Amino acid sequence: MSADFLYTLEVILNGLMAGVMYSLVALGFVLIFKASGIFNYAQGVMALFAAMTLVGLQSGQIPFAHLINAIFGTDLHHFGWQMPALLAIILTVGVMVLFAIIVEKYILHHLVNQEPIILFMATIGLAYFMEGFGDIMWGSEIKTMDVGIPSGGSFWLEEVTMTWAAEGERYWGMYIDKLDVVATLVALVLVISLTLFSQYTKTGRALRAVADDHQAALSVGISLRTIWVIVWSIAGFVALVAGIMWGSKSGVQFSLSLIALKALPVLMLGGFTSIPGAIIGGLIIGVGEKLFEFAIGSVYLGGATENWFAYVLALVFLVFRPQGLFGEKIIERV
Amino acid sequence: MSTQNNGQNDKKVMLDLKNISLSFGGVKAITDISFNIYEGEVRAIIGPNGAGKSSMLNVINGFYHPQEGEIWFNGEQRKGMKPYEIAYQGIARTFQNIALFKGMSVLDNLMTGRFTHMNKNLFYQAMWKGPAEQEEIANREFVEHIIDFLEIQSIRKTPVGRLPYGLQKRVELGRALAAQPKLLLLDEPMAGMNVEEKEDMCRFILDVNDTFGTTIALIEHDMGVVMDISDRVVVLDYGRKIGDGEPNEVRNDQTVIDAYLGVSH
Amino acid sequence: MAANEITQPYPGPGLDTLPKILLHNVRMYPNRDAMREKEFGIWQSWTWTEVADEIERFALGLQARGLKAGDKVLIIGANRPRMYWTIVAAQAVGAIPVPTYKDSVAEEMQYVIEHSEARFVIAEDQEQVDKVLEVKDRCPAVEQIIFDDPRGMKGYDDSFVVDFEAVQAEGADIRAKQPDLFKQMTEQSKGDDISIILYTSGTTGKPKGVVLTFDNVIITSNQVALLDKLTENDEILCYLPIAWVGDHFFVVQAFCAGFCINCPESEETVAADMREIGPTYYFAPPRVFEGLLTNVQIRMEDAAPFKRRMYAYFMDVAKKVGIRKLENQSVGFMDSVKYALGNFLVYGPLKDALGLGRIKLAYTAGEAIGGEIFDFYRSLGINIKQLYGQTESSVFITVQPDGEVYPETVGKPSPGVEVKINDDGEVMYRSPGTFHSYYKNDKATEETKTPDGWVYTGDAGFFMSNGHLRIIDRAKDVGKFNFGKMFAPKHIENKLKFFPHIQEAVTFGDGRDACMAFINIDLGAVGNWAERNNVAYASYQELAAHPEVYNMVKESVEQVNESLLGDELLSHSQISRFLILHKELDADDGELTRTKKVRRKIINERYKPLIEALYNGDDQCFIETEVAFEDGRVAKISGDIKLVDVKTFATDANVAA
Amino acid sequence: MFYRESGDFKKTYQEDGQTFPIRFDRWRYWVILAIAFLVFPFFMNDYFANAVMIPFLVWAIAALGLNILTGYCGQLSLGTGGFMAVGAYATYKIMTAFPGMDMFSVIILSGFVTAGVGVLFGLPSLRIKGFYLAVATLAAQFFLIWLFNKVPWFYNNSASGQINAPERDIFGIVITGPHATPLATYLFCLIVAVALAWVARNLTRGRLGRSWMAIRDMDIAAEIIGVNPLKAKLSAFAVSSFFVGVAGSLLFSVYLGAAEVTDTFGINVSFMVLFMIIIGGLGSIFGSFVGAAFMVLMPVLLKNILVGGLGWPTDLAAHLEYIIVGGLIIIFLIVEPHGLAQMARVLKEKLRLWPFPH
Repeated sequence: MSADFLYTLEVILNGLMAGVMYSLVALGFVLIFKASGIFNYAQGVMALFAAMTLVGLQSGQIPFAHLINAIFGTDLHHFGWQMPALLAIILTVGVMVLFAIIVEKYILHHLVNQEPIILFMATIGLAYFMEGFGDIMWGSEIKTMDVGIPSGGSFWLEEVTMTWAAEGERYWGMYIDKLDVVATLVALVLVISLTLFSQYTKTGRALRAVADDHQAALSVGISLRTIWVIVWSIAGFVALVAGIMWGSKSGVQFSLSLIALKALPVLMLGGFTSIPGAIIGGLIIGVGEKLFEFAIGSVYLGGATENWFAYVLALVFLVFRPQGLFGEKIIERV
Repeated sequence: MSTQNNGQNDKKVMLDLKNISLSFGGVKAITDISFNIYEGEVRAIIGPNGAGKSSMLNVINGFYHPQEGEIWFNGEQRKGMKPYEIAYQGIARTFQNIALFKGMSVLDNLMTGRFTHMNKNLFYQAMWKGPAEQEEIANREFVEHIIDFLEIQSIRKTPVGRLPYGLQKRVELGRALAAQPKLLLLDEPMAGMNVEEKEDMCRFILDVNDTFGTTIALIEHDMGVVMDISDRVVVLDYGRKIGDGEPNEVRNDQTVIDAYLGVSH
Repeated sequence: MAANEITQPYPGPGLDTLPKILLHNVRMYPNRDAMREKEFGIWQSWTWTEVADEIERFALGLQARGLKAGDKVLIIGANRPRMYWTIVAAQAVGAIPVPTYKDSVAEEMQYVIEHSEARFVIAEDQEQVDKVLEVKDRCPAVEQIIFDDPRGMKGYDDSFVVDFEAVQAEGADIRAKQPDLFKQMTEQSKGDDISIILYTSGTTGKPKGVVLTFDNVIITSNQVALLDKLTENDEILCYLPIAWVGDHFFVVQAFCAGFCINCPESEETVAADMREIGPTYYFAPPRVFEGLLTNVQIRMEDAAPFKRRMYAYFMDVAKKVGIRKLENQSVGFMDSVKYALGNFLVYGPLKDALGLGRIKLAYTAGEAIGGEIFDFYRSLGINIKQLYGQTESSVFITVQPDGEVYPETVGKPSPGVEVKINDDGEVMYRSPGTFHSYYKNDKATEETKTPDGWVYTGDAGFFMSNGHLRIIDRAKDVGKFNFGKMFAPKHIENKLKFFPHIQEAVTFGDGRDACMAFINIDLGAVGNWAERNNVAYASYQELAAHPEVYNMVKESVEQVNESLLGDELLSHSQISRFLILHKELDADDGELTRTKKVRRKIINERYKPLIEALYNGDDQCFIETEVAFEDGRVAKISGDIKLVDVKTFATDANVAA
Repeated sequence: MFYRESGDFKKTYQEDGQTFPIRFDRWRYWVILAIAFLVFPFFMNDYFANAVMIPFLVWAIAALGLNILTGYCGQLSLGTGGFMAVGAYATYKIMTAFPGMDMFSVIILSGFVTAGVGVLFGLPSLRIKGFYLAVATLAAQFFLIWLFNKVPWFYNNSASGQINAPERDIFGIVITGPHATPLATYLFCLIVAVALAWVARNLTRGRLGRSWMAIRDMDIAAEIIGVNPLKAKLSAFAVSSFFVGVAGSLLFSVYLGAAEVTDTFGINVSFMVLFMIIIGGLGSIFGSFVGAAFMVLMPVLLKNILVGGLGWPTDLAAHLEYIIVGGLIIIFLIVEPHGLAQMARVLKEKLRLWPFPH
């Protein structure tokens, strides 16, 4: 095997891993969009907030310490305990459920029957709010996340692959982050369990009913409000998972919320309403942007093309297929 | 009721549909239908639900492009035109489910109906004073006559979203009329109206036909109304034509009676 | 009473007919607006020059089509410029215009057409043309119908039914050949020629055609215009039927003073149009002012508590000082400040919203107006005055001079008018406006007008010590209780009608031992009340029978009784029992006249069982009546009606019922 | 309460169709203009101009532009920042390439350049609708920012990657560069803003504006009436981008004097302008100004209170600002989805009806 081929393979593999991460965020979008028709721009910030909460709980940070100090002139920062990762995760899930309830009660409930664009903008407002709120609650400094997921390159893989290269070529082995592998596995588990959940549980079927027809769902006797809380809770959970993965990889900081922006082209590609679409779209984008950067971007365009490639790819794709990969065909009724 | 009754042979064919077939992904909506519309007449298209009436209107105004058949309008065969190009040819319509511009006032809705009659370019419009304003005023005058005609003076500046259903229907008719169409397509103009509103609407339709000489093709469910106001009726069933003629002929046609009139509604 | 001097009978020397005044105005105010009509969304305007041009072409066209001096021209339509032009155009030819009520049904119209022997009919639109065509066979004199609005008129017989504009076009052709013809035509008539015939609706019998000369209307109008200092800068809104003398009087005044006549877009838009125009001079019968006030009260009841309190506070201020301010009497400094504040916060916006923001002068007449209503408007700073008049007098008999405005009187004789009370207590007058005759009805003319020119008004009244005339009631309505005291029904009814929830009232007492009343509730006001109090109702009948509504009305009746106590002439007329009718009294059912006056005779006949039940002391009574719908269908309404006793207040003279 | 409308009747369609048909509104409009042109100049100082008035005017122009596209034509765009960058970089290139050109020409040319770019990115709007389009406009945002970052030609190969506005004037009055006076820059921005608002009003009241609104409200019906959807949408993109480009041009040349593309024209700018029109009111010219005023003044006010008044650290105040902005957006959408302009309309109707409630 030539080294170029191996490099390409490595890029593709890395792209797939990155794509899984995108899919993870996109999944949150799709869940909410399917059930409530809301395009939840705050999904990224939810991931950030979940990650911050997790880190904060784990390290025993005092919430709002900064604000309290500013007002009362005190000097608080930590409770002084360390919480086990699992407990912190469970507590964070609780926080995300609480968050879902609050969102439903104070925002969505008042915006029933509004146009989708209004709801979308409300989620942008929510994103801003959460961003400021998270920073005030937990502080805006960069935090490191450690919940025990292995990270760093796999030496084993590097050594194995080094031998694949053809004679005489310099090849140092394939670099694949262990974290990415874990993330891929987690994402797979998440997708499978979500699919099972929506296929085989009553609540799951209710969710699908809502997605198809709000009226019909109501007539079956399902409270729309409950469903929204559930959906937002699940989205919150997905956000937490994404937050853990991204946070472990590159630290918990503001830029984490920008993964939402990465997930958008994934959605365009995969369609707003399709779970498989979100996953496949994520993989396509992940691989596509890595390959493009590897083969063209860094060579001819001065690099950093990942910033926009996904969008342009999605845009070009959409012009030919406006409903996305798996989206339902839009039939114009007259 | 148009009283003039010169022999049918003298009448000029305005719209001629020849062997139209339309299908959606293999499902046939219209099968081999031919009929024509004379200039100046009121032509009704009737038939049970799902007979392909609305599809027929959508073919006429260019929303659907039939896979087979020819459409001739004013002596010219139509080829692959977009709906907005057809609007420029002089065909206007209303919709079964009101399709007004909800964010605009009645006046603005009607003014939008004048779109094809206005042409001042972007620069003039940006300047407003001068040609653009003059054009606006000339068209406003026209629209005001429609408003007067439809007796909707008191709601002129009301946003259409706030109007009751019957009035919205009237405004939609007004918007179509504002385009000064040669051919006016009405998709169930009286659906959901009470007796009084229906009477009003009938009067307006006949007055339009009478005063402006507009040719009208309409879909309507109320058989009494159809028989009263139309000059000729075409009957569709399951996407096929099963009857065509003056109301009396159609009323007494056994096929039609079996397919449609016999069915209680 | 001695007649005040007539200083200037005509607006200018020799201007003794409307066509002459028209041409005069063209010289005086060529580019001022003479008429406006809201049509096609804006106020279409005609200057005096343009109006004269329109009238000239139409007059010449009419003449060309065979209209001759002395012919009658029937005019039927709403307040539209062309209807008014027709009046003057016909007069220019020497013909006599006969305006009629546009909402009259075909049979009513047939009578007028037949009686007036009109050769030409000018109709507003298809609806009116159809009505005329319906009765055409019975009116052989009619030769042509000219229509204003061409809509739907395509299929009609062109030789008989003609477009207004077509006639004008013919007139234009003639003018091209004979440019001075119109002017010459206008020279033909003089002040004592007949100018117009106005059919009075009449509370009884067939309508009578009141023949008025140019002098009648012009001298009267001009006197009042001078008295009220009307100028070419004034604005009026003509929304009352053109067949009514008041409206015609307006038109003549507009000609005399040169001001602008504004016509509303349609009946539904009168209020909005009024707000836009903001007339400076306004005339409305009391029911219009009443309706406005009721509307104000209903709308204020829906306001937030803060606004309601503010409104109440400033209305109190207005009550205290408003009228004094209007009459230029001295007011305390603090009161002045409060009034100014109130003017900014309440009166100004209120007047503006009602379209009364620019009013210099408003008149009301036709019926007595409730003192409270009257004071309400005056306290807001609107100079509303009462006048007393009738068609036969070309409107003005008495008028309230500035500074001497009392709600209960109708003022002093207007310039040139002599007024006296005859031995039966009936008001009589003699004036330049005294009508020429009743058309083709010499008997009635003789009965009404004495050889020396005095006219019986048919109203009972007396002069008060300050020289003001006070009208009590229609002379024939004024009756006597069995115990010999006077019974003046309308006076009591007006008091009742002041309450916003009472739309109409009919009282009985003539030849009886006590006063009883029928009440019609105001569906708007009571409906609003019901909505706010969660009272469900499906119909007028159901709402009218609601016990709470009865209580509300009962309170009002008791208040009226209390107020009657203070008036020695009427203190014994207190209402002892009443009922609320199950249907609204309606002109279509013949219970009211077209001008909404009560037809007592018909009501007496139709509701006899109810009246008897009132006097028998029954608690309940069954009644069935017919109602006619607009489209001519007839239905029956029936139901049990509850009869209620009311507290009366004892006086020395009062006989306990 | 303040309205006296009796006698304010219209005899021509010109009068009836004027922007402020009510006398009191007309009067108020002229008073505001008079204050802006005749009174404010006397109080103009560096702080008032640079912290308040100039940013307000510049952002108002941007909001006007986005409002034309989103509010009037219904096409949601998240690429405003990118288009502003186009305006800014076009201005920079024009200023440096043609040093003799006056500032009016420069900003108008920049506007046209942006309009061209806007049309290009608007092309997909014919096929893509709603959220898909919104996301598609993000492509413009990211691509353009990347472009201006990576291609040195755009910043004339300057070492820092920044662009700096050289000194330029109009009729001899210095508008850009360090020697421009607050008064001159203020008046310049004011004139541009007023002129553009006037143009926006003209475009939205007539045939073109109605075709935009028709597309927004019911695109199928619009097409039936003769509106070519592509033309309507692209014209909206063009006009909108022109406005946004001019705003970017002013922001860079007159207000900031220097710019670095990722900081100045990032995605946050797109959102901020979007917020302006939501808070101000979609489909309202007045709303664009109010929304801009709100978004410009609120941080100034917050900063004055929290940092200046209470002595809090600036980063805390910044976070609080996020919370408040986000919260307000949500509150606005719940209470009045049509923004401050609608509130003003309701208030006006109430005042017109005063003292009646309806």
